[in-house]
Amino acid sequence: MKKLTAILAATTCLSSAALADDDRIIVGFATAETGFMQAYDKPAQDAAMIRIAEINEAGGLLGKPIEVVKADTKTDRAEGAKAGLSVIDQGADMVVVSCDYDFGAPAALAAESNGLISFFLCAESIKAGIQGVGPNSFSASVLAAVQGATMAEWAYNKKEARTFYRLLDTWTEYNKGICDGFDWMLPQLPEAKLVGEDTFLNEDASIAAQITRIKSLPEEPDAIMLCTMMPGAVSAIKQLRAAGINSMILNGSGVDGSYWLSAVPDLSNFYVPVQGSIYGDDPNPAVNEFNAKYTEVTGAPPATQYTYPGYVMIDVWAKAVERAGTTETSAVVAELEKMVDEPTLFGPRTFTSELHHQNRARYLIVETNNGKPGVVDEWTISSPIPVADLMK
Amino acid sequence: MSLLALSNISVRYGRLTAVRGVTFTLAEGEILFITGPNGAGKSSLLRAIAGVTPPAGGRIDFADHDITGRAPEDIARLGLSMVPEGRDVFGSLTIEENLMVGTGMHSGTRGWRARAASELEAVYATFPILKERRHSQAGLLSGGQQQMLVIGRALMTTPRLVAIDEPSLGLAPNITDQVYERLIALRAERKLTLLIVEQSSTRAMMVGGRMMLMRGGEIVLDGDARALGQSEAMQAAYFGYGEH
Amino acid sequence: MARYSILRRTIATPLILSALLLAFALIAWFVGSRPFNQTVIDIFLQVVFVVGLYTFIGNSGVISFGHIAFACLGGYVAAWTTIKPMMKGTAMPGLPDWLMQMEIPFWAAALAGGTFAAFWALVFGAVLMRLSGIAASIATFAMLAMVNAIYSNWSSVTAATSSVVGIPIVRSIWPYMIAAILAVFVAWAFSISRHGLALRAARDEPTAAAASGINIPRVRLIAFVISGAIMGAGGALYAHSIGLVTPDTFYLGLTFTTLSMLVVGGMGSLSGAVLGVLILSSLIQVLRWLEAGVQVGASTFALPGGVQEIALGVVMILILMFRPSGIMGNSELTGLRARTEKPVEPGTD
Amino acid sequence: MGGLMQVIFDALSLGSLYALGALGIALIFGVMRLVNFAHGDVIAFCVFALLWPSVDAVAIIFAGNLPWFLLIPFTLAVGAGLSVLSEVVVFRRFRRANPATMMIASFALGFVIRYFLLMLFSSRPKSISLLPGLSQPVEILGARIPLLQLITILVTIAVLIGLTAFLRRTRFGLEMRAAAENFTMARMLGVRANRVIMGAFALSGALAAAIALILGSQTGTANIMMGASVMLMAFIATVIGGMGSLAGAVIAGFALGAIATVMQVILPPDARAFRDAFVYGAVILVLIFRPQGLLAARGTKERV
Repeated sequence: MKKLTAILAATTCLSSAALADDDRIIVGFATAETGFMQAYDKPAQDAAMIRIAEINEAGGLLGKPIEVVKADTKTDRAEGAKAGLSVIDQGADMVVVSCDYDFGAPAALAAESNGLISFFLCAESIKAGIQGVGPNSFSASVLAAVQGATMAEWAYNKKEARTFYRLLDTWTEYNKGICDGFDWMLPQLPEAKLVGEDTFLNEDASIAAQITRIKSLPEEPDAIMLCTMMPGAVSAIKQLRAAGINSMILNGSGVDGSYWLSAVPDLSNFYVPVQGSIYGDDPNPAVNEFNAKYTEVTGAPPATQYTYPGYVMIDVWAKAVERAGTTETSAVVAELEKMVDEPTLFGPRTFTSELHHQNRARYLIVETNNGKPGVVDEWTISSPIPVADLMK
Repeated sequence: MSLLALSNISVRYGRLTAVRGVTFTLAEGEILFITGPNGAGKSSLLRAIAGVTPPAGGRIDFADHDITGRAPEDIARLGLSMVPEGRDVFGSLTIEENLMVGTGMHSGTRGWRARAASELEAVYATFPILKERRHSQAGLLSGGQQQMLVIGRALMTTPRLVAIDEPSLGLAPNITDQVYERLIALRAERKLTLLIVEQSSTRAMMVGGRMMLMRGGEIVLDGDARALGQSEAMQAAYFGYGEH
Repeated sequence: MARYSILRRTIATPLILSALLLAFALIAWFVGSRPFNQTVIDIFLQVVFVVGLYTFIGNSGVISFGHIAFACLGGYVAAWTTIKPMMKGTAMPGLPDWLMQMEIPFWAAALAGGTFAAFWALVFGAVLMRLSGIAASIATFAMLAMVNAIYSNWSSVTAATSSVVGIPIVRSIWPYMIAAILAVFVAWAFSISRHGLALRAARDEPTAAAASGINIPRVRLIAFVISGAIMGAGGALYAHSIGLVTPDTFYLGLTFTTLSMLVVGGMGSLSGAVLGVLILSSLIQVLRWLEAGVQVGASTFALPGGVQEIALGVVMILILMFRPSGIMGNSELTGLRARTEKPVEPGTD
Repeated sequence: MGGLMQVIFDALSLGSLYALGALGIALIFGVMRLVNFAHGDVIAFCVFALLWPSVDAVAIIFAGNLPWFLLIPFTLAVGAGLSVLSEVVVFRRFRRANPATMMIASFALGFVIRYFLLMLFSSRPKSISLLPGLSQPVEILGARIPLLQLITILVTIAVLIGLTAFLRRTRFGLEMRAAAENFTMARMLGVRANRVIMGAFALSGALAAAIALILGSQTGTANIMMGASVMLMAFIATVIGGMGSLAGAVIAGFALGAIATVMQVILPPDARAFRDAFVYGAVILVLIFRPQGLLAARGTKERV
């Protein structure tokens, strides 16, 4: 027992050293360094680190260097709460939490109750913000619903898709969010028709029964809105194509990346909305430069577009701090809420006192043709999705 | 020259001692009946010999090997075949499959298939009903037929010693006679040693040989079956007279 | 009279266990670090869960994979009754009006959660307790999977798979310690009650117990309901410890953690249940510190990430290898020396 | 007609996976009363054995590029090897332990395997193109089904026939069946316990590898949790089938596959999300009416 208290004392000493230091600004990362979420948190966190390094090189924030403290959530909610408390105890001025809303919320709630700003690395649920955590919480990404709405409107206008099929994986809120956006957009497209819908579960060993339902339609639908995520997405796509269904497949950003394409050889007619392109063909040359820098720092190019929100996050937060002239929570939140179409490397960002998230955003459309993904278009939905519809 | 030798064997289940300090030897070709009332420790003693319940103390030698604490399959492979009480047939296997399980221990030795086949014929000759139903599931047999099966199965392993727990249980008297005839014939043919547990001494007196009486986990009497069976000491010891 | 003597003979066990729990609370209070405080809260909650599980498994001998379902029921009761009505309206619009307006303190939510879980334990148990052995285990698992499937999809009442937030967070260790101690006393009281003794007799000698007139399904049902209530209250408190609930928090992961702690501690022993939690939790914590890095002299020593889980698995296997009946076996801490209830008898069939 | 055939094929192919899984669990349960929770992790391990350890998003294919006639034996050998290793290193020391202890030990072992994979490969699902030739649709009896689905069914039938022949016609099979029914009695007839148990583990591991190949080709993904859901269903199938009864396990596996498929077809869209709740409800009903399982193994004494 003596040993235990000794270790405890040691760790608490370590952390208290960082407390009450006025000559630096501390960003606390309560993210997953191990476990399932690590694969999602790490890239965005690396991107955030790149932005932090850039700011420090340019003389810091408010003339002070940004320092980083970390605590591992171990992809566990209870550990997440501890990690949040841990970085707060280490003096964090802003708390960065896990990419996923469910896993990030415990740490974000800890920040909220301590009156600190929390930023989700890349959560795409409206609850990752005012509606879920509280008035000081933000997300650096775009709502999942915007992705579904973007794909529907784009496919309708640019691909003349008229008949749609909706296939929802009920596993996560993210998946449901994509389909919610799709559901909101579809009635606004005059000739669009929903010819069928079905659900499955990400872990289902086979979606044969769902595929049979699609195949029993009198005519193959023009487009299938596939609201799912990894790892079930690959399985679903592979099975759809193996069954001989050649409709265009519309997706959320969750399936971005070329790392999995080998599983479905020669995949075609496949569309994904992304905030920036990892394929080296982004219309904005600055993005391609960022990709090069990321490769240099981490040893590998970004695997998916979910790397980017980490960069955006530090970018907008640092701007707000500069404008407020302080890291004090209410002042920074007020500055963030003033942002309207604030330009960032990955499209404009808007925060309001009603919504700390993007209910409208510019998306690049990536088409995969014969197994080769590439940017083919760009689309911004015609009107933002009303908050009331997002809260359904 | 003894085939089986037990010295000071005791068997315990938790705090309960079932067998205490049993010592005896059994010569090749001998026939030994162990009798005694329910709960005397007869079955526990057999289980200890067969290696199913390792003894808590003492030593067992069989065919010049120390088999104390050895695995049941090792003991069986030395030639000690055990027929436990309660007809443990493999219900979902056919009768012939049941009989063949035990021949596996000889697989690989020269001519084992032929020997197994002739053993099988011998068992069928003793129990024709088994041959008749050779391809039906053993679980469907009547109690008496199952008893024939387990005895036949034990003989299939060409053992040097067969230990049988209550062979007459559930058998019609004429079948019991056949079983004993076969066992005694085998004893004569290949010097098969027999260790038979029976609750009553009647059969022992008919067959003859050596008899021991167990009570309370100990051997209380040991001698010639016919002589002992008629003695008053036997009656008294069996029912525990004269202790109060 | 006999009852009184049992009480006197065994009261030492819950007292010693409570003292142990108090010691953990005092360490947390003395250290004062908030993350560590949260760790100790976790340990207390785990004690509640494992003791709840023990109340059923330990006394009946039937392995249940389903008890975490009751924690789930309790956790959502906390969400239904303590979140501010306005937030509830958006997250769970399908709640009935009286529930929508309700806003009760956390301890009342824990009681309500326990009651709600007990009610469903009674309903499920009435059907399931007729089963025994592995059929009962699988049936309890099916119950867990059903509850999970329903809570993961009933959007209007449980917000489906989405985290329900806004549950007032209680970060003081004392309520959790009190809950853990209460759970220990309830479990102890049940195990020395008439029903508890009958159930244990049925566990050890089912035929004899049935012959002597013990209605096994009924006493099992009683244990099921009591343990369900403990799990439900624990689930509600769990919700208050991190401020949110989701259905998958209360699924396979927690099921196996609690079962493992119980089996490692000793399935048939209340002391084992508590010690299993304390020992495994401490082990996890130490491994986490090692993983985060420990200053040894001038250099930092750190285990690579992921080693913690592997080491935990290996240690569990080793403990079970050398103590197949768990650390405590069937005995209890009584102050003088471990009291052995009845030795396990392998292979007497 | 085509529609009905399609549903039948869907049910059969899903049922095949469950049946293969249930067989793997029932084989081990039969000889040592162990409910092996590590089975699902053996499945995942077999898929990852085809990859080179790396935490990058892009999978580095290692053995996965072998031609099929080498790939299949390699994977089966990995499964059998890992399974036998787990017997020798871990389960052998639990022979006399009670079933709950063994179960938790198997769970702990699965935990170790899973986190070992996580350490080597990270948690990100990896893509792997296994036997890509199987991803084409074929026309059969008026139904257009993926070739792989057909192969899954055929492979399962072949495995079942092969296993039956092995169990019925070989000495080892005879010993294994005898041991599964009454382990002690079999030993008293000279059946070597360790050999039979290791044989059961090897077979069970090879079955896990077969599932791994099917799942890997079907989903194109290697994921550390990939065996879990099949394992759970297989476990349930084993119990419903009657613990220790191999035939029962297979029948129950197919029955579960059929129930899940039919539920997906007949439930209205709003209720489809609750499919699993209905499936598990059906499981409880079966257990209430047949607590010993559909085909209770004779002589299997309940010891849990």
